[in-house]
Amino acid sequence: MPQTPMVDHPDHEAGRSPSATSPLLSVRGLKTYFKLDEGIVRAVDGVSFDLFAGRTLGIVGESGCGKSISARSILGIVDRPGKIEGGEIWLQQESEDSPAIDLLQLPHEGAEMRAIRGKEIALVFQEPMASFSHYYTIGNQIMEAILLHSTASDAAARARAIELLGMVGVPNPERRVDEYPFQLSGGLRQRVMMAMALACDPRILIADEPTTALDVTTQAQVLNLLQRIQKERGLSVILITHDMGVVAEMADDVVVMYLGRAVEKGPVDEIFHDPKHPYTQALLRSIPSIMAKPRTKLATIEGSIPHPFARPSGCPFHPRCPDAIKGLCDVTEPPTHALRPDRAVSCFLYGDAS
Amino acid sequence: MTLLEVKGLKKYFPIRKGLLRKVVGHVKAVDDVSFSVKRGETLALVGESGCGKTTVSRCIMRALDPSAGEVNFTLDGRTTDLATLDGKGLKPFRRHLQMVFQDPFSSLNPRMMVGDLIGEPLLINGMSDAAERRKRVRELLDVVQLPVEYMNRFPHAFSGGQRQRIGIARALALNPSLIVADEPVSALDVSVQAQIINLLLDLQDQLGLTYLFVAHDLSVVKHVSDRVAVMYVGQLVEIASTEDLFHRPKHPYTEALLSAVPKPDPRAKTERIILQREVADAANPPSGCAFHPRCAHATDLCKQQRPALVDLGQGHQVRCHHAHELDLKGVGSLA
Amino acid sequence: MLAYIARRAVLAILTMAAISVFAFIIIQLPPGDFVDAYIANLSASGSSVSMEEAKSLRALYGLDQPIYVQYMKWMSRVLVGDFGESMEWHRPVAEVIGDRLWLTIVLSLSALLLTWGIALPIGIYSAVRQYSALDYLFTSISFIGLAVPNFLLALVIMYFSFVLFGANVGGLFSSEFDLAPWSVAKVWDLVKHLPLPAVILALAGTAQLIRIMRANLLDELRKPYVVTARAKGMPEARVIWKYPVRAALNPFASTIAYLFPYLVSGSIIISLVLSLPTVGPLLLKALIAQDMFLAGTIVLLLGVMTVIGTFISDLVLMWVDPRIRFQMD
Amino acid sequence: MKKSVLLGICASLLVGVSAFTPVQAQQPSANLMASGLVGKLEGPELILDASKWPKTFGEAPELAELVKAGKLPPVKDRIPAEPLVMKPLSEVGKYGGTWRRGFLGPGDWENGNRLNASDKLLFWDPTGTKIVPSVAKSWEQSADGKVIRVNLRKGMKWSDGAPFTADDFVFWFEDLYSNKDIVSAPIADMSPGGKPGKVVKVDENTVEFQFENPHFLFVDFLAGDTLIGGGQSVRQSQGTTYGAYAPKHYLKQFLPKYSSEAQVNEKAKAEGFENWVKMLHFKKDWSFNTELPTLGPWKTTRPINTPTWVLERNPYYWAVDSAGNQLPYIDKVVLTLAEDSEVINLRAIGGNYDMQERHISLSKLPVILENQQKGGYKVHLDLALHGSDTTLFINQSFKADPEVAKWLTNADFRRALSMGIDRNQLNDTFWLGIGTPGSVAPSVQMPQSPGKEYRDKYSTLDIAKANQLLDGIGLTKKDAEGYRVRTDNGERLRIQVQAVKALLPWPQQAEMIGEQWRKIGIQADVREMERTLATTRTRNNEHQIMVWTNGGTELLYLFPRHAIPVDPTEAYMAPEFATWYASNGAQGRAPTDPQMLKIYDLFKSASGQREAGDRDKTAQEIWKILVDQQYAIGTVGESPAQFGVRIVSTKLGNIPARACIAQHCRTPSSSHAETWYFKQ
Repeated sequence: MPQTPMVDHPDHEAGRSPSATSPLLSVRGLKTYFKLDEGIVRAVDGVSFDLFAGRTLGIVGESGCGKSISARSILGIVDRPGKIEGGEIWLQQESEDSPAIDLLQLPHEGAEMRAIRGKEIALVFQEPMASFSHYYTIGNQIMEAILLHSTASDAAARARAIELLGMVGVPNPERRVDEYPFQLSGGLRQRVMMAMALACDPRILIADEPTTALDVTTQAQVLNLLQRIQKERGLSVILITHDMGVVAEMADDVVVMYLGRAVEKGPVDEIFHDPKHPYTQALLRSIPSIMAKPRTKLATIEGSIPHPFARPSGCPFHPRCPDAIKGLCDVTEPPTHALRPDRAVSCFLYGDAS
Repeated sequence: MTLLEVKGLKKYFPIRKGLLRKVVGHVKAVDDVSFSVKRGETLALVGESGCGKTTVSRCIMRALDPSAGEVNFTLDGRTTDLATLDGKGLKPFRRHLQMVFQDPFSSLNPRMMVGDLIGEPLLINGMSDAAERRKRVRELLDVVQLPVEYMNRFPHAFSGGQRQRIGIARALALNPSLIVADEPVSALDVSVQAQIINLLLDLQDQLGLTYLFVAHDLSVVKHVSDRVAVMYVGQLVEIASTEDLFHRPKHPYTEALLSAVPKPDPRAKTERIILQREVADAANPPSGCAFHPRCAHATDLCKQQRPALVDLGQGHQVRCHHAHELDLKGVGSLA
Repeated sequence: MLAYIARRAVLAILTMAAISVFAFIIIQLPPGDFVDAYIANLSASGSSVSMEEAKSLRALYGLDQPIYVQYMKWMSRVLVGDFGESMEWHRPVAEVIGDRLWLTIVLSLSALLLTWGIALPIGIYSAVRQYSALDYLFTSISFIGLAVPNFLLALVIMYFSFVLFGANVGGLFSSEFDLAPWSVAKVWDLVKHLPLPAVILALAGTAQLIRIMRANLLDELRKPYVVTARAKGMPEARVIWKYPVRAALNPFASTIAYLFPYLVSGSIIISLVLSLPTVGPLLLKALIAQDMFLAGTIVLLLGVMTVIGTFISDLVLMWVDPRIRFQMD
Repeated sequence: MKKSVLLGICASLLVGVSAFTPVQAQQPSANLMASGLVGKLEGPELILDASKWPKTFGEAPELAELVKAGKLPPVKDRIPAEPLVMKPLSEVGKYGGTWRRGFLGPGDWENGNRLNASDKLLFWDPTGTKIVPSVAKSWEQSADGKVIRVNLRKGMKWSDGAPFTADDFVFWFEDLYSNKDIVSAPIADMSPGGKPGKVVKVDENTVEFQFENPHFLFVDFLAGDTLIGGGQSVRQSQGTTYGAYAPKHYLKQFLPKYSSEAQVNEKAKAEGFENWVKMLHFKKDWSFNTELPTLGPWKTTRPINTPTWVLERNPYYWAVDSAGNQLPYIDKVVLTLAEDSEVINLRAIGGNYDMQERHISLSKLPVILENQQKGGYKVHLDLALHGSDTTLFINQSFKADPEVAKWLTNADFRRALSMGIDRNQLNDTFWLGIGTPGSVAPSVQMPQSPGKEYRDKYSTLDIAKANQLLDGIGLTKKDAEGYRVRTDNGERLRIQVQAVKALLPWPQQAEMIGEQWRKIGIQADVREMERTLATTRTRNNEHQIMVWTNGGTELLYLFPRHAIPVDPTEAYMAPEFATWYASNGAQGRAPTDPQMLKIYDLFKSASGQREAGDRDKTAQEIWKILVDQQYAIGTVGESPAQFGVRIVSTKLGNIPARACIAQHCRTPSSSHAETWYFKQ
């Protein structure tokens, strides 16, 4: 099993005083490949990161970088023909004394894994419209998770569903519980989605582009809600987004991904104010800013994201990288270089190679 | 010099009910919208989904027939109300009004090569000489910074950014005066989005284009537009120069909108204004100011009386009873 | 909702009225009339009708009257539930069709149930286990099923059952029960004869249905709500059955409109080949013989069944799809 | 899917492609002729000498039981004092059994009618050449030909036991035939020279048909399948009211004359009929009304408009075998509905029928033969007596295209077309080599045959001669592809051939003929049509050439319509002339062609010729003109294509080796199915 060198042991001293010394969830060298007729797509190719209790880990990157697949890999719900080909996903047990378990060692469809899904780790993701079935009331779909993971009666589950809806700020939860998803606005749907994810009081919430389809004012509401709930329940959150603004506002730690690889990670402030990887630097420069002077041009990154089948050799970013070293970057994949225990970058410009 | 003037534009969609499908009401998708666009400038039309901004652009393009109002288009010194023209009367104006879509390829024939796609509007408008057409297509590809070899490729071979460039080339083929760009970069990745924004800015400088830029992303709008019009539930609530609107908003909705945009800087700890409740229903808008149920500053007056669009000077118009009294926060400037 | 149903009902009635006119016009369209067809039939089979006979036959059947008079006469009877008399069968049309109608329905229904019973599980399996060996097998079988016209299949099966077993496949009854009044033994005889035609009828539909179900389900399986359901920790089987299968079945509600006329007509070609006493061949013969009232009534019946089917399919859709239920008005 | 396509596939599937390829087809032809499939024309012999009649009578066991139970009079009281006595073909048979047969539904009523055709006054012997008594004991014709006396059998009874007498004839004539509500116009059969005849009762058992003009053909008419002579089963069913007698004791209750119009109409309403006329049409139809008294060997007990048409023995049937056993031997005939004739073929091959000749397709012969053993049947090929199964009727009254009309009415043009046909190729391909190539003239076995040379005249392949004729009439110019061109505009001369897929695959045959005509530079455009459309077109005089059979023409006077244009219902040779002839010149158009006029004259004169021999000579004259003029081009005939492939269960006895296949023989009735029996 390939090991990534980034953080060799989960116990470390964090920069921004993590609430716990050992990570709640530790992903190591995760590889998820899609074997298609056209070739193998290495959607996630050796990604490692840690999620600490009560904190928010932001995973950012453009389309096709593998951030969503990483999230699904954690839950073990990657669609065919995708398959986790390697890595470890260590989940700290509820009781501190019990050893952490490697989720990838559990049978995918086994009861243990299913008990973790929804109960321990919940998922909220984009397209709140499509993320619900139209054929069942939202109450039904929330209660389902409750009934699945507890011995609650139908009535109790329903009461819990109403309570959850109230908690996420859905007005008239007693009435709404019997409505269908299409009867709700986008913002409400995302709240309901949140209620559903929180139904079993999970420790970890994976929010996959939770606000992408929403308008800004609604996005603001939902992000606020997410922050509130996290605070109230001490949730750990993995926030997956392409929106650097959202990451800046929400995340404590950030992983930047590009074509299936984590190119840089570190505390949010450092990522934004001291980016190391040329991709992170360029990405930040190219973001249009509401604070910009009107009609100012943006810095750009040359070229476009390669097609997943035409993944460049060496460092996948090298064709677009202004600092690419000929004969090195286009040949060899750069190793992950740990600058500090909580700060790493995959680039030949740093570490031994430089 | 005004190129486009929209006056009192309305678009109502009937709501039918019952056995005989009687019209029992209207969705006022666009309700009395007026603005003008000067030649060579960019006016951004912003607002959240369902606010009517796309309906406005469709009415201008006459993909929809306005229920009322004028769409005055000035060409060679002569002003014509497009809203009154029929299909035949519109035809000479079509080439002067072009559209750039979110994804131009979803509406284009995947079996046509790029050269033919770009050349199609030329052919339709009478450029029958194939060699001449190819020459023009080359020029256009050059303008949008695409290699000329791409002419002989099929659309599916292109990335999102390249497709958008092809869409822009197609729109430019007939030297239009006005380009209505409907969310032209919202489907693109950040790194590519910047390229297209820059391209649009460059083209405007080079070709003297006029843009009506329909978008929801205020950051993008800040980069491209000269003036910004904000819509809420079918109405214009504020229109001003970009600088004024972003830094000195006069409408509480604009203020909320600006504050809600996440800033890509973990140190910029601005206070978000969280609007309560939902966007009003255009089929059943609230009395008075449509925004009042969500407005922190709303008074009884706001509930009863619909505010008019008033000019605060320098073309800064706002639809708020309390525009003069309120001290609203805009976004800070980058240092 | 009531207004919606009422509106649909009124539309349905108007459509039926229009169908009655069209049905009558359609059967009048071919050149000649019943007597012409009758004479042609006889002269080809070595008998003759003289001019005098032809003339009196026309008068007897009222074929010498203008079309609109014939239509009005027919409609005035149809409205009181009398569909006229079949010229060829010399029996009330209702009776002639009635004889065959329920057999047709029994046959079509068993074929349908068989189709669904075979196709849906296979379609679901194929979609869930896409690109598995069995999926490939089912896919190739269903492509063959789609490509081979089912009447040909019927012929081949008939031929082989004759060559191999000397069995005669046609018909729905053994000859000793053809004449017999209804009895348990006769029903049992029917039950014994039913499977083969039902299977043949079902096969082509099965192939198609497998493809549709597979495609529908594949679409649904990719939808985010499936991921949501999985993320809740539901067992895979329950995820599939509760969510995507439910959604993939939904489009079938709209096929009810097409099934209804099929239920009463059966498959004409298969029925001909297998000599099944269903309504389909009756229509064909009535059209060839230009047996006006019989053909008209069957065409009308098919039209009405389509209208009713559409109406019911709307109601079913309304029932199964909450979106439609809530967006009707 | 078009039905024809389906049938085509079905046929080729069953028969294998071999049946259609000439090379292999030739082989069976020789074998078949030698294999004894075509036998000798034979059948039961009528014993007319009363002294040889049996004195005691037997009856079916089931009837004997009824007699015992007192429900039926004894057999001697049921049989007339002067029965029809038949010596069965091989042996005296045994009673019992059900004859299984297939039919196609109520449109296929002739299927049953033909089993019951002995209810005609006179009939033909099994060879189809000699008139013999049937319902009538005997007949006499006056020297002037104006009176025909028919003697009935003393003590003969209807199927319900009521006496059958001269009153039933008068009733038919006065109350049915002469009633304008029922029969709108008098028929030619009863009106020689346009003057209506009448029916007169001489005594209980004697009837006279009296005419103002000589009507020497009337006896032939009574024996033929004509409106007057056809018999009750066929002529009083399906809405028509002909024949010569009707059961007065039963039918009078439905006529206004015997009560009142109001009363019968009320009765009609009560039974669900619109009016009394419609009720009567139903009540007198033996195939629908099981109560109707009839004279045939079997009577309907389950009507034709149900999935099984069932006929059961007539307990009062008036014929006995030479041992005195009342006929028929077979208890029951069950006709089972098949949705399609293909199914009938399949079932026959499967041995599901005891005797089936109707709807059996010649093209399936190889499969039929192959399965003889398995199906437990024997195959007989009965050759027809008419000249041409596939006949090209050339419309002599065509006028829509004057140029085409000019050629269609040119005798040399027609002769050339005829000589341009390779009949052997057609025979090998479509008749499996079993038919006989030739002209339209009937088989030389028939008394009206003009002789063998007229079977061949202008009717054998002679490309050189044909081209010579065409050149001779001025069709000398040809286009680039070698087709002759029109003389008016120089474009290719195109002759439309209209063909219907009915008795034989006529469209395919026409295509082959069209191919053959290439060699003589004639372009034929074959138009395959739906049957009704084709007949409508011919009635409107729109066709140029129509392909149809000339079946029925073996006795010209009885069924002339397929030989000469006299009946507008089927006048492919000249619709306008037929209308003219049938309306006595009131409508239509008179021919100017002297040969055609001569045919009409000859045809009309026959009725006035006393001697049958003279009438036959007249017919021969007509045939000679027809062959010489080639108004209709014959191809292949004297074949088993229609009703001639007979599949008979090996269990049946007294089966003739060959049966008469002809219109007047009412196939298979002249073979007297009532003498057939189940051996086990």
